[in-house]
Amino acid sequence: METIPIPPVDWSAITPILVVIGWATALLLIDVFAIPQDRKRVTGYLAIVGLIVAALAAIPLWGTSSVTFSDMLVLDNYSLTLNWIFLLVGVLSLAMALDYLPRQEIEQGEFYPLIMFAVGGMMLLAQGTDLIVLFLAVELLSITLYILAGFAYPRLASEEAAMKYLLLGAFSAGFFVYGIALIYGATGTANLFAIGEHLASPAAANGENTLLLVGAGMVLIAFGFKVALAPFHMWTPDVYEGAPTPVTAFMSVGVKGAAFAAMLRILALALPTLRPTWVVVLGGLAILTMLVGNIAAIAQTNVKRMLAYSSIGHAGYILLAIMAIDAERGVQGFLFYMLAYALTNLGAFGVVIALEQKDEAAWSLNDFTGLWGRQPELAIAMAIFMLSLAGVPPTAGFVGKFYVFTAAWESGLGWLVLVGVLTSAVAAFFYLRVIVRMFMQESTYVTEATAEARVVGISEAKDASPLLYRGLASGITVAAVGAILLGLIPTPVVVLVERSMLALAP
Amino acid sequence: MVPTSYYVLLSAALFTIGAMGMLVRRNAIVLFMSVELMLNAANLALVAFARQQVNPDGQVLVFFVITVAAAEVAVGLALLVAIFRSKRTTDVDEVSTLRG
Amino acid sequence: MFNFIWLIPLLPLVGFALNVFVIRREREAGYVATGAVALSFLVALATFIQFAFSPPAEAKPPRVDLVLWNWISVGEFNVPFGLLFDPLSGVMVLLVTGVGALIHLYSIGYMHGDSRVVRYFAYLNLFVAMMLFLVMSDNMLLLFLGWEGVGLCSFLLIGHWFERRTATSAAAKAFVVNRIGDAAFLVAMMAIFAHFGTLSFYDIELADGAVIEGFLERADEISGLIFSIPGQNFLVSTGIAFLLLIGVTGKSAQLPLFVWLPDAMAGPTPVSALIHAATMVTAGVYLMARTHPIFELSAATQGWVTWIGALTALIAATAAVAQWDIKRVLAYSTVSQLGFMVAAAGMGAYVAAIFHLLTHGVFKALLFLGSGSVIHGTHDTQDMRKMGGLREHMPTTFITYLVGAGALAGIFPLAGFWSKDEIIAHAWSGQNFSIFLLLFVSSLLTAFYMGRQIALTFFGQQRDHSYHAHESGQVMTMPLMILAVGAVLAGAMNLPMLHWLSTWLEPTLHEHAAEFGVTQLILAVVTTLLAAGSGYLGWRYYVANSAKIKPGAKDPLYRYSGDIWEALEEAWYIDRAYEKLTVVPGFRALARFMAGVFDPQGIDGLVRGVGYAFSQAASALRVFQSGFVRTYALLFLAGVVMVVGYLLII
Amino acid sequence: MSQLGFPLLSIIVWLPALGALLLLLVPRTNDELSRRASLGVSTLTFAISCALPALFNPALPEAAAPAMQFVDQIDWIPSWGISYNVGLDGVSLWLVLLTTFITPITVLSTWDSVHKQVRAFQILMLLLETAMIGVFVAQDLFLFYIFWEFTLIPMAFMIGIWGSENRIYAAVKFFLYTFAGSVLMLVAIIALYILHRDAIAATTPGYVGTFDFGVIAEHLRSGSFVLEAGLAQALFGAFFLAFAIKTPMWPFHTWLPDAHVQAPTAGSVILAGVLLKLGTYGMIRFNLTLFPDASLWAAPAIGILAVIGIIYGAMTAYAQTDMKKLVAYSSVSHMGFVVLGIFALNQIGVSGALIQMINHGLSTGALFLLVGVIYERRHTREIGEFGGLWKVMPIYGGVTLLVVLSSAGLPGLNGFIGEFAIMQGAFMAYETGGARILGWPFVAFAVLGVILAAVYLLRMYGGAFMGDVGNPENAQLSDLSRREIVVLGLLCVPIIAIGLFPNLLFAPMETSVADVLHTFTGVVAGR
Repeated sequence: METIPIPPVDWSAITPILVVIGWATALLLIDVFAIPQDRKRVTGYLAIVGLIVAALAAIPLWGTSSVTFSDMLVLDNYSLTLNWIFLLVGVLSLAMALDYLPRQEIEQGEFYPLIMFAVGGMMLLAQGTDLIVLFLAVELLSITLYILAGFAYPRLASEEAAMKYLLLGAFSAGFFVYGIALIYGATGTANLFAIGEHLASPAAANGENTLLLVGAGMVLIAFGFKVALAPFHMWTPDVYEGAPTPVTAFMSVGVKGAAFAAMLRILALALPTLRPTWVVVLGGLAILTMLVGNIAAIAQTNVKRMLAYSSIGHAGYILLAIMAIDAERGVQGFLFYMLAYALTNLGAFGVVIALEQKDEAAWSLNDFTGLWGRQPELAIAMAIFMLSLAGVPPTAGFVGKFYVFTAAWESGLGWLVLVGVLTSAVAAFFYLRVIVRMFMQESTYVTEATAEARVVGISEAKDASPLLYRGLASGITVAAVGAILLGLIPTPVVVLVERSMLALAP
Repeated sequence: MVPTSYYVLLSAALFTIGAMGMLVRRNAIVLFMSVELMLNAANLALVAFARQQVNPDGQVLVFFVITVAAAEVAVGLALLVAIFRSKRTTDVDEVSTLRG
Repeated sequence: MFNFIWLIPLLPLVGFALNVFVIRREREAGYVATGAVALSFLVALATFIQFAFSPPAEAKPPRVDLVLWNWISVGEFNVPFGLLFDPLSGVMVLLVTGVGALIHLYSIGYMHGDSRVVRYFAYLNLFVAMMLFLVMSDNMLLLFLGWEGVGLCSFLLIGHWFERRTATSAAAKAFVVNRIGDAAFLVAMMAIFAHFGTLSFYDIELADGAVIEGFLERADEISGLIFSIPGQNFLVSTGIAFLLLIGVTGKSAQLPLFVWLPDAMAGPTPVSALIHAATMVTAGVYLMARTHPIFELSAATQGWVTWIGALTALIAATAAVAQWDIKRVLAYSTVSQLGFMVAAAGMGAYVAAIFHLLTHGVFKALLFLGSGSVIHGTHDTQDMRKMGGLREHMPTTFITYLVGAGALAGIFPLAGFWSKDEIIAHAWSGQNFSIFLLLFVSSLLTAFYMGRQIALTFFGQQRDHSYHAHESGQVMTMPLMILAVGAVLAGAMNLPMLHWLSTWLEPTLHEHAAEFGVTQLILAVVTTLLAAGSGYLGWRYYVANSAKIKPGAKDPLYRYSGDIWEALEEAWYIDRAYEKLTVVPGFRALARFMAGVFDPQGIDGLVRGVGYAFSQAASALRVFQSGFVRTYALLFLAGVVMVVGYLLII
Repeated sequence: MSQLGFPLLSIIVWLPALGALLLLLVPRTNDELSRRASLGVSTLTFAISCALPALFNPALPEAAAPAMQFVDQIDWIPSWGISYNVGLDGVSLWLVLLTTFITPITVLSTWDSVHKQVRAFQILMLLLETAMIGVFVAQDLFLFYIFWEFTLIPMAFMIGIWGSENRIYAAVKFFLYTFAGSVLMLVAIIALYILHRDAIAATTPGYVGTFDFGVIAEHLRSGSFVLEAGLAQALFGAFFLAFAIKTPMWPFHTWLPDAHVQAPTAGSVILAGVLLKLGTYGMIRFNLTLFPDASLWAAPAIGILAVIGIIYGAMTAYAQTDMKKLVAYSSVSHMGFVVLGIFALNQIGVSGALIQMINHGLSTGALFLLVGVIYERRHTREIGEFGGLWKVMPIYGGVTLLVVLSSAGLPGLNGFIGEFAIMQGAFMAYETGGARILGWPFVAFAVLGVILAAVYLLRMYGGAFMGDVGNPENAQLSDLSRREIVVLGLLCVPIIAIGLFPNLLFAPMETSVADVLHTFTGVVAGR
């Protein structure tokens, strides 16, 4: 009898993904059937537990390396480190959402499993080595995020954000698929390893590669859209502003990280021989991104929106690391920066969440005025995040930038480094402005409110002192402490990322 | 015999039409259709290439794309309904409070 | 005694410290201050006597050099904090401490009842200490410390009554004008170090046996060296000497920097006597004498020195003629006499310069103290038009003043006669007739204005009766009398034929005593006769016109001279020229422009412009963020076109 | 560990930071306690740091590389060659002492000048002290940069929170200007690291590189690491820009008047007293040591900027009516002297610059304290508002006079020593061949600064302290309190002592300065 050989499948390689996805699926059902409407927090806790379990499950895999599912998935230290980062992002986002959703009265049990699905998609992006898998992972991530972005129904801004994200996301998906098609047409495969081999062969070196180039360009554009590279960034400010803040926080670091992770793998595995070509393209985009992100943020008075632009700027810096993959420190720099950026940015959004009241978007700079007087801990944490984002020592952000710039310089991207440092000097302005508001200005309306509160006999005015729930507080604390520690004692993480090598061959 | 390049050119044309649709139309439904057109253009190219390469990968991908497109539209329509409830419009230009 | 010369400057310094930190009562302050300086004088005298009778043999030229500690030593730059006692220093030290002690004593009476006497005496002590550093330094740098230190004390003492705006601005003016000279001095020092590798005057042996070479003995190493300012070459020695000269014009109130000295009369009169007549202002002359080997290398500078001195002598003398303020007459007279000394130094007659410095120190101190006594006795009247007939009320002051005036006018046999005559004789034998003429005329004018002053102050009738004139107390008249004796006898130290001073200074100044022949004798007789005549003329004219002089009136001579007289009153408008013309207003306007416009708008404008440009760019970027999906898609597509286009092109 | 067997230097660096942590235990509202605790910590730091000159060995044999003492080195990020590496030589010795000396004085002044959020202020002050000392002792470029940048944060907060009306503008400007200047230095550090690593790795495979600039300098001198001239000049420029802005040199000075005028007294004191020296210290430590050829190349141009700064600062100071602004601009002038001395590139010039840094710290710090004294009493700093203060407040007038004279460079006081040595150095800055580096024309212009210093300082002193007490509001002002006398008296002691015994300071720095100039000896005629 003729047998169809099933390609060898190494399930262990995707244990963490399996845990996350499986747990999420189960949790969806449990949430619907077992958890009462007023106790949806429990779902959240369970989701956090799931993510932690997945993180623990990944530990034994450290150091192993395997390529499985017909070379479509890979497990290497690189993807493991990324998985941990994504899981950390998921946990922190969930912790923040646990406070946010009930306060905004938009708590639905599905929220938590959806985040888990998104995390699953992110992890898959980190592990995929086939364009098909990457496409699926991107869509898994995106579609959940479309839903999450519009989760604050009936708040119209949220729906608008979701709609914009969806339309433009689908638009970019079109380019993604078309790019895959062209690559497939040129090489006959969508597998990254195979594409790399194809390009490395002497035939390809001499031949006409236009089809492949255009296809690769489109794929990169699609990822550029996800990570918000200018000029594909236009959705970012609107969506970040409209989406529920924990979702924004999650998107700003998770999606970016995952898409960059995949981009790096594509460049490293499939396109290393074309580096001279894509360095020009990506270099141009990087310069544009750093300029647009950091300059546009200057004009923002809405902190959430400012953070959106800032995340565009940071995409530019991360891109430097991605482009520096021929240097040893490129991958490391990317991983380190991602972790530093994730902690910092999540923390910053955490503070925004803490200030946000029901139906009251406390995103204006004015809402931060005099925060030090009202909530000193929150203000100090925010100051740490802002300084870290600006890249001022001794914070994680500084070491991250240092890492990335060193890597970029090593791989000969000196001019980009110059643009990088200069724009980060520009960026310092708007980060500093938040600090100025918090520490150096007395808030007028708060004093009025407090006075009023005193008259009425309320101990604390509502604006003056928003409640800090345990989840949010711990999330912010973890982020702040992490941002400082990573700046002062980066060594353990440096060692970790130094060992997070990419598997370059099946 | 029709050369593969014809299919690819056709798909490119379809893709461009879809992309242009994104630029000029405002009705959300039409926008969804434009996106669908782009995706299907890609599908066409994929199928054509698969045929040329004698390799099923492309065709497999097409199935995934179709599925994903369906899922996207499903979410999209749900969103549209939500928006329509409050704004009574499907014109995306009307939904542009977020800007600057 | 040689090992104790550090006591000489230290004693006044201790007096200063005591007055600043410990003493709070007026009486103690005066005694402590006077005692400190008197003690210092005694130590100096003892040292001087020992030096005279058993000079240290080993050193050539004979000197005592005491290195107190290693002051600055950086790389090859080595300057000790060292004191020097040699013939030149010796006479200067005696003058400073001797006259200084008398003036301190006088001040006890003069400043009685002032609200800040303690501070006054502290400054006076500090001044003496600084002056002693100046004349006792064994190197340029320490000399400069004294040089600036006396400038500071001058500032403090001129501004002693700082409640008066005139005093404050006079003090600041004195300091700043001096600073200009000092800056040149600084550069000169640097040049000296750069070319000689040392700032010490003579070789100094340090405790560890190392020797710091002096530059004076090997000054001719730089002869012939040139430096160039684009288009012109100069001798290095000319450069250094010229810079030193600028320093001298500042400190010794010569053209063009003399303007501060008349204003400095805003300070208490004893201060004028000590600082602005007897000691500080003569520092420039001392400096030139000390560094004469440098000056001698540069004939050009010597010429400048002579001319500056002679012109200053004349201009100041003419100005002195037209003053009403009793102290201003003396101030201009001081400037004029300093001109004599400087001119002498320019002609190479260093002994004559120092001789005149010493005698002038005595009799001008006497005159100032006398005028102080007058001011004191007339209850702070300074305008001579309000005086008159004071000889009856203040006989001691009158007599001593007369002696001083005679000495200044150069009447035989008073001190001024000998010293001034020596300078004029030098000018005569120097074959430079114009210089001789300038100095000669100045000397006649000197006699004239002193005659005028005596007439206005002491003769005729008292013209203003708002005060009751009285003689000053003993503590004030005593110094007057001592100084008067000095003014009579001081000329003896360098009598023609004997040449004690010349001989004494010969090792330091390398100058042999001048011949004294028939020509000189005739010149001396002619000079003193003409001076006496001129003085008599001045006295006679103003006594005769005494009735016409009233407070606020014009001078009787005004009728004949008109505008010129006004020019004389204003010292030929030189001071006003600084105020009104280019330098000062231009500087102010430029500074205002820089601080008010250029800095905030220009430089900082650029800085803020960068920020502005970024915020404009940010606003521009907002336009693209229209909120419409199709705009976003369009930009997206534009990006695609660019990327794909690039990929297609390559 | 250092030659002592225990980490003396590290203790001095981190003690204030530890104190800042301890201050968190003090109740937020207990102002008195937090002031005292802060004073205690900073005084203790000063006391310990006094051991440094005592144990310092001034005559270490001239080695190929800068010979550091009290070195503490621990691996930090080994795979990068980054280590926590602190050490001290004659160049940094007195600057560290200046820092530890000025800080307690500043803390002492907060009793009079800081009235809100006292605890936070003290915490920032102590953190700032750690950062400043860190800059002076860091031997690792990475560590140096961290300390360097960190100084910005506490200072910006001090200006922004405790400053006067326009404080936010000033704080932001201060932060952004200096931050923007520093980022290029970061690039230069990275570039230097990679260039050096690649050069050494060519002969030693597997070399991870190092951020220890002592090692880099050593390799540069031994020739195993050669920088191409154009590259060296670019790197030199990147470092120099950062330092020039910090110093601040003309025309990068405009943040300074704003920062000073707005900052609280204590902030101004620490800013003028220590923070400005970071820039000039960096020039000596990095520009001269690492890029000798480029230094030689750039010296005349920098000399011109310095001289412009001297005159410009002085003239602008002259036209100010606000005393604090006047003093701020005088800093521009004085720091111009320091830079001039550094780029004389000879022993006397650089030593003079170093001592002038100390002098400026003491004198200008004292001047700001003095202005603060009167500001606390009258809440104005306009010269025109005052007059006759010397009569009303004799002690205050006397102390001010002393400090003013020190700032004006009166011989016998500290300011003169530095200015003279600097100008003497500039005068003699010639190459052996006779080619001029700076020379007398620079001195001819710089000396105008000496004249102008007297002009503008006396204008201030004459205007505010002399004259009659016209304004009745001034008639009843109380003279210095006992605490103020202590604060100012402490500053006056070194002002006089350095003027008379500058060799106490010169002697320990001799070998180290010679070492910095190691490459120039032979190039530059010392005569």
